[in-house]
Amino acid sequence: MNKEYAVLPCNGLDKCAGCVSKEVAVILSENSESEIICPVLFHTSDARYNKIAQEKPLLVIDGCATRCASKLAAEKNLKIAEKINVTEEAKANHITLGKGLQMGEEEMKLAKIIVDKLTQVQKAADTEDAIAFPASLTYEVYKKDKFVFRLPKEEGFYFSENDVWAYVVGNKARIGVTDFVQKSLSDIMFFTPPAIGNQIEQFEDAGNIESAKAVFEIISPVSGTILAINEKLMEAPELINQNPYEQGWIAEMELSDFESDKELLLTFDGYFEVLKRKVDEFHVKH
Amino acid sequence: MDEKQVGVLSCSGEECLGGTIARLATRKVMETLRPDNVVTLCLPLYIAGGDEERDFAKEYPVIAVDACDKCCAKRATIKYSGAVKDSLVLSDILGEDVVLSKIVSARDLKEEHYKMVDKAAEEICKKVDKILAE
Amino acid sequence: MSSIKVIACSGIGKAMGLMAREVVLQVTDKLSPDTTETVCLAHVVTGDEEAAKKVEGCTCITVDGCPAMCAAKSVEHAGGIVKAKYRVIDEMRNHKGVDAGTGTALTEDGWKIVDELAGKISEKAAELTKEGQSNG
Amino acid sequence: MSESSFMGVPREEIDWSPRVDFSKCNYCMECVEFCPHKVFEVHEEAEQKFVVKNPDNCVVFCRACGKTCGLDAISFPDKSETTAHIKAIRKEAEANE
Repeated sequence: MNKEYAVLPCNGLDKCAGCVSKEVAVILSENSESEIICPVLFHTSDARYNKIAQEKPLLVIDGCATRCASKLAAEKNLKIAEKINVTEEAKANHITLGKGLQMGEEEMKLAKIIVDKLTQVQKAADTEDAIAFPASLTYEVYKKDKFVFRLPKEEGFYFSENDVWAYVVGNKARIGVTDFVQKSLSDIMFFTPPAIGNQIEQFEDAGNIESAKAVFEIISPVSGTILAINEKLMEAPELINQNPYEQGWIAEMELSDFESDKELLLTFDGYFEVLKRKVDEFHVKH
Repeated sequence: MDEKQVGVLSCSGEECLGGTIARLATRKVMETLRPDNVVTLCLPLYIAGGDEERDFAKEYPVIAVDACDKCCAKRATIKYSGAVKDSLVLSDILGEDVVLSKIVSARDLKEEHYKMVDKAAEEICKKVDKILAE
Repeated sequence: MSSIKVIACSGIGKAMGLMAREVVLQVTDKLSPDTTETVCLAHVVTGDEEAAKKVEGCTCITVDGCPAMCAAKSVEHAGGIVKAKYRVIDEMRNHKGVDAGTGTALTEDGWKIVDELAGKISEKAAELTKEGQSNG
Repeated sequence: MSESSFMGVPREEIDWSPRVDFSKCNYCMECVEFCPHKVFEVHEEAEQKFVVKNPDNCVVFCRACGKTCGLDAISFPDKSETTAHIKAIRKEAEANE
């Protein structure tokens, strides 16, 4: 059974990516019980679509980084269940979008890939807990005033200087941010997950998190395919503040070249020094 | 070497003006008057079980700032971390009638109230400096 | 029926603590002064038996700034019947990118969010008052 | 901050910072407002209203400011090349020890 959505595409008319967003919306509405919300009409009269938006999970399709559809949803106080960005998908699937505005072969191919991915999201998400993660962790702490920064000492943890950890078991890994990130951001309010099934290289981004202070791009410490994301963060991103190593993890991945990735990663001893230096510097500045 | 740290725990009471003044004075000390030496502790977090606040109060000297003679901040500190280094009760310096006034919202504060904040902040600073000089 | 207790965390470290405080003051002083009142959270928790009686067995609404939920936890611990829990951070999520101010002073946008949440809580208080009357 | 380094390599030896194509830029300033690391500097009066002032403040591998740009005027160096470059410098330093 296909998933049903209330689909809000950006429908950008002057960019190819915007036209793809429309195509995806149309295919979804034809192949499933999904219903389209027209962004233009929605903008001027929301009463017409409020019912659809409440009954079905909202899927937002943005064409480019301006993210007009996401912004419109936020403006109208709608809860976004699923989000997709056509330009990012094109990049991830190595498809170059045309300069023209008509749907060509490549554009249709991309639209189909996105539709397939959206209808399969549910299945992939069920493979949560793909790796055996320790039931409890032991921490070393570094204190600064009243603030306590933790770092897990368990073997298998690797850290990048971008303050992201990976816990590696065999050819799989779980990734997340360190205490330095969650403490410097303060209360995290939004989590934009990486797309399941995406292949990412080492140091490519794997989603982002946002507080009232700043947006933090999660730079993946390892290369591989996203197997699962921590669904709980969609509703409760504060879990990252509570413990970014345990219930606040970000995603799980199948590794593609960890032997090579490892060269640019630190183990506990190396990163603990980095953490201390960053905390001291941050403290001086704030 | 780190600067010496002093914790300030303010009452923030919701029923009277004193709570608002205690809170604003404490923030003024932390933000502008003694930013390098003062850490504010969050009383609600402290009483609801916040480990960071409680552990800090055990390791560092704490000044309790209360609006009225109920002394909630002081009593909480003694209960959960053992002792207070010093304490200040605003009714002693501003007068009972003043602190028990029903003007509480920051929306309703007038210049006279901000003068009281300045005075309270000065008193807190005196206590901070005394501890730092030890 | 006695009035509903609306209780804020008043956390001092963040804008959201100040917002929670101002939300409660707006509800109890301006929007619903006849059906609601506030009490000092710290006094209820650290005070003597008499202080605890202010909330024990009473209908309460808590307003917290952040997910630590200090007011809700403490009021429940003190025996208050918490009928509704609000978090300022949830309102902030509906206003992405807005700068609400600091724990010292709020911005105009911060005050707008305060008024919005205060409106919601005032409605909730009216609802709870009605329930209380029809039940008892 | 001359002493700053990334993965043991002096920061100034790593060429990583945003490249702005000002022919596409409409000076919406979203990237400037977004970056908390003071990479950009505003020149209110000038024709080109901002510059990449502190390229070495840029967090290596962070491309977040580029995502705020609806006109795709911001690009970054090739990530794999940067990674290879860092690895090469580290190898060289090891060999010299």
